[in-house]
Amino acid sequence: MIRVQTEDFDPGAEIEQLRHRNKGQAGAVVSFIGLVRDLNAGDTVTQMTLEHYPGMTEKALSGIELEANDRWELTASIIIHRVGPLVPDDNIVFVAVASQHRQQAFRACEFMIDTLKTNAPFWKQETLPDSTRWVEPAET
Amino acid sequence: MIRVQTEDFDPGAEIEQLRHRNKGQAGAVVSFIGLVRDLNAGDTVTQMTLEHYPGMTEKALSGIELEANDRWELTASIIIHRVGPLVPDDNIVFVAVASQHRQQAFRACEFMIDTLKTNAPFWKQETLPDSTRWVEPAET
Amino acid sequence: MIQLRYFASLRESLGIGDEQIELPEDVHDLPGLTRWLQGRDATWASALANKRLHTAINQEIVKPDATVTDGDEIAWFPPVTGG
Amino acid sequence: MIQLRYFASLRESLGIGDEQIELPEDVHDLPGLTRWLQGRDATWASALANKRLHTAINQEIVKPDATVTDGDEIAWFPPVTGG
Repeated sequence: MIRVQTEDFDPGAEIEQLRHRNKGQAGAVVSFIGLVRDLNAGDTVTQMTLEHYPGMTEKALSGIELEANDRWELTASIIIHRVGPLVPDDNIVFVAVASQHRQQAFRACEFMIDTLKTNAPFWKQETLPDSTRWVEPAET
Repeated sequence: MIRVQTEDFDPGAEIEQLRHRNKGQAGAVVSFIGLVRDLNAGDTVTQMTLEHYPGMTEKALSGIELEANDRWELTASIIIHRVGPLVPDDNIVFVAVASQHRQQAFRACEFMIDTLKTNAPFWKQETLPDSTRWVEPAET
Repeated sequence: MIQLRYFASLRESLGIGDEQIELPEDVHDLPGLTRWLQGRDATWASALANKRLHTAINQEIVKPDATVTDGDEIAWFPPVTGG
Repeated sequence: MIQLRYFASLRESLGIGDEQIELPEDVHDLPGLTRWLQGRDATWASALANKRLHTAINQEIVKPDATVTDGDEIAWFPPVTGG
């Protein structure tokens, strides 16, 4: 399941739904939440705006989810990504998977967020106290 | 933070507390939930009982958390493990970490659950339709 | 007609997010289309000269020498930074 | 006095979870204590002969040849299966 939305999401509620989609089958649920940090490259960030490419975004996220489900045995998975204006400590992205085995769950969840970060058409613009700037891809 | 308890836990509430412990600093929260499966080694499991070694359990979990915080830069971490009788789909264990960097969060979270599974004094007894048996360590 | 889209810092540089144009007669591929757009003025010439730009046709990432066909949706954008 | 603890399948085999005993006079290490307990009867001899058992002294996992001292808490248990 994938969602792109301006409104916030509730990780607890999403995990609850995910684990009940295949009741009794999943032994492991791994989730990742990406948050807006109040500092980036040494500068105070007061706001962040997420731009995306409507249409292509949904295709890219669906493709990532499909590939993860091909590569690992998952009983359920979800990607949620917010767009629009956000402030520090806000949720940006949520990726969660359920699997019979924890190694598969960890691998799949990390694959999904890693691939999203390099392949999905989102762009972050940071508002600093005196200016705005587009975020450059992280070296990680 | 570590907790050993018979009562259930709420992953959403735990994640909420974890992420606010260092507001604005963490860019990534990774969590793992271990659940009771309704099938193990091909047999239907109707109930599971978790035995532990009170005192040593808390020492072991604190040691695991401390080592993870030594090895990775975490802004917060938590381990919760349930004991006593459980049924399929129940939560067994919760491990979550917050970090500035997602790779560190994934590595630390997986290290903590892997180490817990091999080093913390918990034992699972499964109730099958006609018998009970002690779970053998997984080969994984 | 082809649909053109520009995102993020490129959109800001160009001052436009999307437009529809007739496919120019002598344009058959992405390098040709990019050169044609760069012919508009110095701003376009400079903005589209950025070697780090990615391109999608019909919402799929494509190689720099991809073919362009009437009816296509073509997008240029800087490296993505989501997640 | 020493405190002895047995867990999980071992506890079930022995029919006892914990006990306090005087440290036997000629026992100074874990192998000695284990042999002394195995001397109780065939059930103890067999249950403690399991090579897969782990041992903790004062709630820390120890090597099979660890020293035993008066006042210690000594635990035997099968491989752990939590998480």
